[in-house]
Formats: sequence, C-alpha cells, structure tokens
Amino acid sequence: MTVSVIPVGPQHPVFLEPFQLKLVVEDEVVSEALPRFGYVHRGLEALVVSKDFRQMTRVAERICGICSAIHGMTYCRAIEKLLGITPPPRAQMLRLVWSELHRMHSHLLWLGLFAEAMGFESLFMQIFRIRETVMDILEQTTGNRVIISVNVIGGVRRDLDAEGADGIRRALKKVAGDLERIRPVLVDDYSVRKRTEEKGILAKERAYELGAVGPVLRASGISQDIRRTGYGAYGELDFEPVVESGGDCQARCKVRYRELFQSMDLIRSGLDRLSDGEIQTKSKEKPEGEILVRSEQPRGEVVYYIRADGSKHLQRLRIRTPTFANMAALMDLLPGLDLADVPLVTLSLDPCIACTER
Amino acid sequence: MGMMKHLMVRSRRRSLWMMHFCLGGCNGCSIEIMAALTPMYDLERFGILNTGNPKHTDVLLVGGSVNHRNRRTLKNLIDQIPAPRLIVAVGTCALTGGIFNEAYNIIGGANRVVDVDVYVPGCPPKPEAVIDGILSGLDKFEQ
Amino acid sequence: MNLAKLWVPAAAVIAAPVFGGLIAGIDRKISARLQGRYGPPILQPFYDLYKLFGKDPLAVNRWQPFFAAMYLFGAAASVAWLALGGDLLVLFFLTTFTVGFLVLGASCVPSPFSRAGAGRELLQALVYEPVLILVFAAIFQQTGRWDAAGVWRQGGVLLAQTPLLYLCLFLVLVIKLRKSPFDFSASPHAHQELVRGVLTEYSGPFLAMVELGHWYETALLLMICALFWSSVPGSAILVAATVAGLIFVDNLFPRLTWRWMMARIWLPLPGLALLNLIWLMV
Amino acid sequence: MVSTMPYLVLTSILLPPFAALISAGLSGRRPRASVSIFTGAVLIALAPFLAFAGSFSFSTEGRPIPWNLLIHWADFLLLAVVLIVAVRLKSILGSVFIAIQLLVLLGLEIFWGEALASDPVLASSAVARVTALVVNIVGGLILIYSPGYIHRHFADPDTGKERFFFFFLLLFPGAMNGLVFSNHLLWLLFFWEVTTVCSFALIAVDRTEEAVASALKALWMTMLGGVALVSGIVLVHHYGGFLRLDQITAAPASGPVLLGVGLLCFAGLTKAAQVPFQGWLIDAMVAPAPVSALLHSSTMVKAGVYLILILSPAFAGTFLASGLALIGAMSFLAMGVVAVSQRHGKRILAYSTVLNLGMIIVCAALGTAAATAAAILLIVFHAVSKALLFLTVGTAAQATGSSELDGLRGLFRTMPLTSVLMALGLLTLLLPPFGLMIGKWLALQSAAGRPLVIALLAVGTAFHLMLYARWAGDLLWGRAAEKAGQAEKLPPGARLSMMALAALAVGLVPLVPTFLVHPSFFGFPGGGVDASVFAGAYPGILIFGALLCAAAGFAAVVLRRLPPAVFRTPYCCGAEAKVDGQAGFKGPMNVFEPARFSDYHLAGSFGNQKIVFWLNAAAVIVMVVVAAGISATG
Repeated sequence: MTVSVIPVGPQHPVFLEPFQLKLVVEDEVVSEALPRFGYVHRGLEALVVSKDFRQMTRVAERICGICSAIHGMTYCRAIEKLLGITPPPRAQMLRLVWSELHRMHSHLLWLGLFAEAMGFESLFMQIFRIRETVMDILEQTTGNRVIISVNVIGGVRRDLDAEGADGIRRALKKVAGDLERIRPVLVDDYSVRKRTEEKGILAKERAYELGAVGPVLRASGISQDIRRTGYGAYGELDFEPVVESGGDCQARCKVRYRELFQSMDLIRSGLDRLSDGEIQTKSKEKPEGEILVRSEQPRGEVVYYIRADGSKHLQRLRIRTPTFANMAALMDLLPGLDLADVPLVTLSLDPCIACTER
Repeated sequence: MGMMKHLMVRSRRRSLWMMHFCLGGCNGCSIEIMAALTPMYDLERFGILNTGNPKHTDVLLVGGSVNHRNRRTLKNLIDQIPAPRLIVAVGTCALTGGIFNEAYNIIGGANRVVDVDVYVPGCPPKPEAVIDGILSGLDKFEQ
Repeated sequence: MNLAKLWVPAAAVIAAPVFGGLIAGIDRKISARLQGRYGPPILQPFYDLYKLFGKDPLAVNRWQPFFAAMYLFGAAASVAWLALGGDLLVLFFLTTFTVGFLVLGASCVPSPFSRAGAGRELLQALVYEPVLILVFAAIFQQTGRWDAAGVWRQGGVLLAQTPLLYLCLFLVLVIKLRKSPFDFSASPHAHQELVRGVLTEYSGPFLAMVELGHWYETALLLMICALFWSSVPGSAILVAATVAGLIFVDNLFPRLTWRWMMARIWLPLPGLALLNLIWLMV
Repeated sequence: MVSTMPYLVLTSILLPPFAALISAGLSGRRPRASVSIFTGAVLIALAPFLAFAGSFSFSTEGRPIPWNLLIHWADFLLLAVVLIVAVRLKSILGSVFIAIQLLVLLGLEIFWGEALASDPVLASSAVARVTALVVNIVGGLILIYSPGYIHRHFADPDTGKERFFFFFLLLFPGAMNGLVFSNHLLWLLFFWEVTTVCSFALIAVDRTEEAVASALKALWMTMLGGVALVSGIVLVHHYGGFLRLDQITAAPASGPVLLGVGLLCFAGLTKAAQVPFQGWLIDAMVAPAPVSALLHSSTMVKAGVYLILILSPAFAGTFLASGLALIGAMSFLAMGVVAVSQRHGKRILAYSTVLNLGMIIVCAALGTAAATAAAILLIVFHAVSKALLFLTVGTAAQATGSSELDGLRGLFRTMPLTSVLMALGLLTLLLPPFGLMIGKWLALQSAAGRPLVIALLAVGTAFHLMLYARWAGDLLWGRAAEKAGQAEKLPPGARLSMMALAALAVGLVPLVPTFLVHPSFFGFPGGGVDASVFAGAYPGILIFGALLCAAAGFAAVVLRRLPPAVFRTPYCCGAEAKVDGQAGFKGPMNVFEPARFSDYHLAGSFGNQKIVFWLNAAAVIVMVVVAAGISATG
C-alpha cells in the first residue's frame, strides 16, 4: 500500500460544481484518475414530455448558467429550422451581441477561477472586478445577470436602443483597458508561467484523436470554430479563430484571453451593423421533423438534436455538450500530473458539469 | 458571564465562514455566490470568509435541487458542520426544485434533506440578495 | 534565571496572541485593499477566534485535539522562552516541538487532505529549519551570545553584517506564515487542492487552538526578526517593514508547488546563509 | 566499595559467558528463558555499582591466573575459528581480513612477545562507566524482553537455532563490558573481536540466505575495522611505546602515533557503521528484533563511538579531528536523506542509528567540554530510545506481520500500548525536553564555530522531523477499537522491559546535569564539564518539561471526557462512508475506497542509489585526505 487515494469532490473547494475525481497518487504524482458523475443530473432532456416546446426554451437556458444564452439560442435555432422560419436580421445580430457578451462573462469567470486555482488571490479579485463590468452590461440590457433569457423562438425578447449600444461600447472600452493591464501578470509573470507552462500538454494529434473541442482544441493548434460556419449573424462578420500552439495550460489561458478581445471586436462590429427592423418572427406552427444544430459555446461545440412530431411536445431532445467532448482529454491529461497541478489542468479545460450531466 | 455571552453573539454575527455546495442546478447561483466574494460586493467586509470545508463552516449556502445522488453528499456535509450553523438555500431550485421539479431525477428543494434557515429566491439571485439572505439569518445566533 | 523576572514571559504569553492577531487583521485589511476590496475590520481575527471557541467541538479521534493542545502549548512556550531571553538553539528545538505536534495532529487522522498537508508541512520544515539554526549560529558568531537576552542587550544593528541571512529569515517567514508562493500546506485562501491542508480536520475550539498557536508562531518569528536591530525603535521599524514585505509578497505571487520549493529553495537557502556565516568569520 | 569493584567488573564480564554456556547446555524453553531473564536482572542490578562506585583498576601482575596469556590465546583461537567459518561460507573479503589480523597478531607476538604485558589491563574511565551503565541496563532489559519474542519467532524450540541465539545473545553484554573496561589494547582487541563474532552469529541466526549474506557483509566490514585496529596497535606501540588507552590519551598524539590513533578511529568508524561502512548495519536489521535492539542501541555500534570518544584527547585539535567531524557530519546528513525515502520501519531506525552515531562522532571530534557532554547524552538517550523502538517495532511486527510503515499505520486501533510506546520512543528521538534533543543542542552549539560542519548538521537535523513525526502520527491513526487492550497480549517480560525503557527515556531527563554528565561523577576528558555548559537553558528545559507534563495531563483529562458524539468521520468531500468501522469514501462506480495515504518518500530524488555511491566515494576521499594529511604532517 504505497499509494494514496484522494477524492476530489463531490464537494471540493477547487470546483464550483459537484463531481468526483478519484486520484491515485504516489508522492503527489497522479497515477490513476477516475471520474464519477451524476451529482448534477436532473434528467431535463426528458422534460420534453411535460413541457411544451416553447417552455423548453427556458429549460434549455437553465442547462448551464455560464453558457445559458448560447444554449437558448441553439435551441431556438433548431426549433426555428423545424418551423421553417428565419428571425429578422436585427434579432440575429442582437443574439450575436448577447452571445458574445455571455462568452466574455464565461471566459472572465474562467480566468478568475484559473487564477484562484493557482492560489493567486489578488489576480482572481482583479479579474472578477473586470467581469462585473460585463455583468453590468448584461443586467442593463436584459434585466438579469446570469440567465438573461433573451432568446425566444423566432427572435429575441428585448431590443437594444442606441443609448444601450453606446453603453456597451463604453463599457467594452473599459474592459479592454483593464484586460490590457493584467496581461503582464497573467501571461508574462515568472511564477504564473512556472505554474502554467508545460502543464497538461495536449498534443495536436492527441487533441484531434480525443475529439476535443473549443478553446482546448484551438490551444493545441487546431483552428476550429463553429462560428466560422456562419450560423446566425456570424456569417456577416469576418474573424479568424484564435489559435495557440502550446497545448498546455498557458496556451489555453492565452486562447481565452485573446478570445475576450475577439468577442469585443465581434460585439463592436455587430453593434455597428445593427440594422433596423423587427426583432421577432412570429409563428403559430408546431415543429415537426428531425434536426441537428451546432453552435460555438464558450467551451466549444454544442450539438442539439431534436425530433418532433408536430405536437406541442417534442419527441426527443438530445444535447452533446462541449465538456462531454473534452472529458476524454482530461482523463488523458491527468495521469502523470502533480497533485498541485490537477486543479489547474482540470480547470484549464473549463469543465461545465451542469452542461455535461443536464 | 453576560458580557462573555454578549461577546460570543457579537463574534458569531461578525464572523461567518461560509461554504457553498451546488446540488443539481444550472450553476448560476454558484457563480453569483462567487461574485459576492469579489471586490464589487466583498462579503469579507461582513467577516464572511469562503472556506470550502464543512468542518470550518458556519453558513452553508445550498444551490440547486436535490437528486438521488447528491442527497447523500449533502447529508454527509451537514453532518460535519459543527453547530451553531446557518443553512441558506440560494435560488429557486434550492427552494422548490424550480424548473426541474418535474424531472425524473429530482427530489425537490434543499429542505427535503436539511432544515433550511433562510430562503433566497431568484434565478439566480443577485449577489446583493445572497448577502442579504445570509445577513438576515444572523438572528439565529442570538439564541 | 531570575525568578523575579518571570513576569516578562507571562506578559509575553498574553501579549503575543494579541500582537499575532492584530498582524493577521492588518494583513487581511491591507490584502483586501490591494485586491480592490474594502476588507474586514482589523479586529476580525479576534471575532473569528472567539466564535470558534464557542462552536461545538468536533474531532476525528482523541489524539487530534490532544495534539492541537500540545501545539498551542509549544507555540506559547517558545514565545515565553524567547521573552525570558532563553537560549536560541533551545528555541529552535521548541519550534521543532511546535511544528512536530502540528504534524502529528494532522497525520493522526485518516484524511487524505490533512495527511498530505502534514507531508507538505514537513517538507517546509525541511527547508526552513536549517536556516533557523544557521541564523542562530550567525547571531552567536556576531555577538558571542546564545541567549536572546544577551543578544538584545548587546544592541547594535546585526542586519548590517547579515543581510543575506535576513533575506533567508524573511523567506522562512514567508514559508512559516503560509504566504504565497509557499501557502501549500494550509492555505488561508479557499480553492486549494488540499482544502485546508493540515487544518482540514480541525473544527470549532480545536481549530481555534491551532489558530491561536499560529498567532504565537507569528509573534515568535517577528520577535526573532527584532533581534537583528536590537533597539526599540529599530526593531519596530524592522518588524513593520518585514510585515509589509510579507503582505506584498503574498499578494504578488500565485501559489507555487513544493517541488519547486525543494528544487529552487531548499539547498540555496542554507547555502546563502552559510555564505553569510563564512563572511562573518573572515 | 573500591575493593569490591574488580569483582563486580569481573562478574559483569564473566557472568554473561557463563550464563551463555549454561543456557547452551539446557534443553527446553523455560529454563533458557529463566537464565536470560536472570542474567538480565543481575546486569541491571550491577549497572549502578559499575557506574558510580568510583574508579578502579585491575592488574595482572601477581595474579595466580596468567590473564594476559589467556586473552592472547583466546584471541588467536577465536580468529582461527571465525576464519574457518568464513572460508566455509566462501567469504573472500572476510577471510582475507581475518587472515591479515592473524598474521599481524602473530607478528606482534613474535617481535614483542614478553613486552606486551602492561598494567593495569582493566580500568574505568568516565566514558567507560557511562557506557557500561547503558550496556548493562539496556542490554539487561533486552535480555528480559527476548524470551517472549524469540519463542514466537522460532516455531520449533529444538532446532538448535534458539539455543544458538541465546548463547550469543547472552555472550554479548559480557563482551561489551570487557570492551569498555579494557585498558590494555590487546584486551580491547579481544573483546572487540568477540562482539564482532557475536554480531555475525546473531545476524545470521535465521540461517536464511538474506540473513547469512547480511552477516557476512557485517563480518567483512567489521573485520576490516579489526585489521585497522591491529595495525593501529602496532603503530602506536612501535612508535609511541603505548599499549594502554590511558597512555595514549594522556597527551595529544602526533606523527606516526597519530596515524595509529587514526587507524583505531577508523576501526571505530567501521563498527559505528559510518559512511562508507553503513551498509552492514542497515542490512543487519534482518535479524530478530532483540538482536537489532542490541546491535543498534546498546552494544555493537556503541563500541565504535566509545572507542573514538575515549581517544578524543589523543587527537584533539588535529587534522584527524577535522576529518572525523566531517565524516560524522556527512553520515548525519546523508543517512537522514536516505532514510526519508525508506518505507521499512526497522530500516529507518537503522539509518537513524547511523546518523545519531555520526553526531556523536562529530562531538568526539570537537572535543570541547560541551561536545563531550553532548556525546555522553547522545550515547545514553539514543540507546534507551532506540532499544525501545526496536522492541516495540518487533512486537508490532510479530503481531501484524509487517514492519513497513504502511503496515504499522493505525496500529493504535489494535495495539494501543505498543503503539503509544513506539510513538513516545519516536518523539524522544526528536523533541524537547527529551535527552537526545539536549544532546543535539549541545552538539550544535559546539559546532557553531565550524561553518561547514554546522551547515551539514543543520540541514541534517531538519530531516529528523520528517523521519519521526509523520511515523508517530501514523501509528495513532484512527480510534482504539473496543477491547483493543485485551487483544494486545504481550508477554510480561516484554511489557515490563518496554515500559521500563520508556520510563528511562523520559525519566532520565531531569537527571542530566546532576547525574549523567556531572563532573563529580565522571571527570571528563577535555577539562571536565561544569554547570556552565547548561547555563540558564537547562533549568528552563526542565521547567518546560514540567509544564509540558502538566499541560499534557490536563489536556488528556479534559479530552477523555469528550462524548462519543463529538467524533465524526474525516472529510472526504461529502462522499464519506464507513465500512467495517474503517473510514473512507464512496468512489467511482459506487465502490467503497478505504482511506489510504502513504507518506512522501521522494524515492525518486532522495532514495536514489547514486546518492549512496557518491556519498561513499566522498567519504573514502575524506579518509584518504586525512590519512595523507596526517602522514604529511608527521
């Protein structure tokens, strides 16, 4: 009996959400890692039998608080396709703005937690202070901070006036300035580099083999971003996916850090191109048929599969979340790590258990 | 003696170490609890410290709805929190099971497992509401 | 030993935790300000401590609270010893006693976190203990005295001849007071992989005892720092500067790993101290 | 009193071999056990008289028995017998070293013959008397402990192994008494060889392949020491005309005589298993627990440091002293480093023995009054604590089948008494106010003037916490099972001797300045120790000890009253579960995982065999440099 067994979770200060990692370590080097899930499982895909397809929008938003807006948007897009309607351009663009704001709030949360996992309390506090600006925008424009519930089938629920748009622009300028100020600490500092460089390296080929998605995949040097498929209003805007080649924690950190600026660019140009018009296309139809829809969440590609038979209730709703795709990569990364790096590497994949377990 | 007791009540009111445990929910409440610790809201100015260890905890913030697996976990955690303790249910899910109440795997709100002292409604409640919820439970320590 | 002077250690035993608690309070306040927060009141650590004493006792087994009591006793005794002007090398062994019982208390429970914390605490001790011995040896080299009272009476600014040693001592302080980058055995912040490390399994009054012991340790180490400028205003300046340095270092670094500490700090630290010692002799 | 001293000393030397012969002639367990216990009791009773009855000397002149002749021939006979054994066991190095010794001895006999008589042959120096005190009390307690252990160890009483075991076990204390009271170098040599042979036999007692291999390793290494001893005697005699210890230590040596003294010290280093000769003592822990206890604590290895300590006036302040200090400090540090990576309880204790002996040798080399006092304290308290530890580990290993640290974890649940005594033993090695700490304190104080030595000692000292504290904590893992007390059935002799050793380890502390190292009892080489060594600090330590007792007692009383409801499972992130009273957690697939935690052994960095190689190489280099230095200055 020369090994130690450490349960990380279900309740563990490092992780916000309950899931368990059984780590077998020797001298604090992980030799075996096994996950245990089910603590957040609600069975909400089965809720389609009791909630009608419009109500399910609200359920989809509550799959996960951090990806809420994009979950809602993806669900709405799927239903819209089944119904055969297209939201008006203004609604499409507003969806893009709020999605990207949500991505920012998610990435900033992640950066903060990442700093905290390194034990960098002051950096954590600074990042969260920056994040509050984004939260304020969300609250001012939608009325809520986390679950903004702007998406409805056929468009969006709220409009944005010129004053609101200016408010967003001003706030983003502030966020950009603040983010620039933490760059030397987050990216260049010796001690931070010591903790993040060459920790949990996911090689390019391995990332591809394991089916990693999102920033994890992009940090391993593969340029893949579902937004590039041009769904919604993304087709109107020109952008390149953020790619880093390191494949380690620092690369993943850099990808998310740079994506913050990318999101800000997208929001700005989105606001500039905001056309006038309706914000919702109404439809009284019931969905029918089968559909598969993909979106880029802050954590990567989310896939919605819906089958409907023309009744009020959907027949089937199936969601593949990005964290589920990245879990295989995590289990591949953990063995051989220092115990001290386990939280950091796990967080670097930005696991969202609420998404994964639904 | 009276003075010591007075001081104890005062200390208990001013020093609350909290832990939050997220049950089955969308995680939004955890995010807002997290946000409550940070510069904009700064829970620590009320002496509220995030510990993440039930053995050091005075206030347990529960978010999310109870399912068959995390129920046992919640019980285990409560068992390790020394009295006097304050249990705050944060968010609609922890109050009633919320939107997921009809799901097959959901038992209901946190009160199905523990005696909840304070309920903070909202989906998710704002950090101010979380702070208000904790502080309004302080009278429990008067006894 | 003059019995009439026993009031000095007695006073020190009472004053040290007040001092240690205040340092902790100031630390929390300044740290909060550095992080853009308002922060808790300065007296917050005392509220915390008093509250802990009033909580229900919970323990894993009988040894654990016993060792906590011994830890507190050891820490208080070391402060009393130094206040009495006792032998510095014996003081070193008293600090071993203190940390030894902390480790015992953490390792007598079947908890992976507490146990791993104990292991890391021991690795920390491996790093700072040699430095303490060499610091005391250097003080002897410089003043010809082993007893703290004699060193203090001798007066003078030891710091002038022992800058490297003081740097080592400062790092010892960072390690001992569990500040970043060395806060891996019992981090005061949450979000650590080992939860609270050695403190994980303590709760209520037993945690309060360990906390109190830690304040004694803080006071003790700062008292040792004070010996390097043995005049009242001088030592006050030195201690204040040292505490300020500690708080800044704590806020400037993330937590590094013990592997990094063993690789980069363990031997260089006594090496630096030895260098200073040889310089003193030449 | 003085007139009876020679008889007491002779009794202490001759009673053990006599008892050994008797026990060899007896059949059946009970009589042999009685002989062992009786001999142990007599030795313990004798010990205070040997130590405190003042000085004595014993001359051969005018005695009816030709003692000198007897000793010489006995030496030849002994070496010849061992040579035959070594050759039969195909130990090349062992045979060669024994043959060299025989030749040199023969040469001595031929060239000097009659001139080899020099009186007094037996005498009691201060160091000798303290060592005798330790040998007899600790050795006696081990003799009392042994029967209970060994009856369980050998399933069959009539294989002859047990007879063989008791013969050499009983012989050992006699040889040690002879060694410490020898003044004549050839007498010393004889007893030295007897201890070597005894240890060889006792290590091999199990007759397993591993045991025999370890015994042969011990044989060649200590026989190499024997060669050095004989050569040293030749040098000292030829160039200095000395044949007695009191002649050598009368004045600082120089030139070839110093080289001779150096060779004697070299013999001490091999016996005390200092680098690069640590190997034999580490491997010797394959022997049964009482043997390890005897070898490590009171007898064999103490012979080595005894010799160096007693010679210290002869080399004080020379190049040799610096070399010895360096070797001792290197052993002290390196053994700590290596021990950290070990998982086997007895092995850790073995390394810890070597490092403590290293510190004693540093003290002997420093040679100041405080250092000598430190050496004495370390000898006494190390013997007591280490004997306690080997006996408790042996007891536990016999009951649980494991002396691995991982196997001893949570011993408190099943063997409360043994585990608490073991933990106490570990703490006495480490913490104030126990004796070893006082020794270490004085040693560090004395070494303050030598930067390299104190740096090595400082880094080494830090390892002790890691070695002992986590082990002690491990033992007390969990809560005592109900009726654990009844389940822990110890033989009365074992219980008695373990308790006595624990009492000594704790109870001797207040006696240190007034008793153990006080000049009025033992005038010390190097000017004598006076109270100034302890100035101020010692009463403080005693007050600390008294307060500690009070605080511990108070805490124990208060905590005894904690109701069972207070006890909760350890934190396992909310997945806590308990199966069969064992704490753990529910892991993946709903499988129960018992709490498991192994210590940090850092085997990758500290346990590296390369470290040992470089260390041995460095030690050899130091030795060569010292030898060359002495030759050059001579």
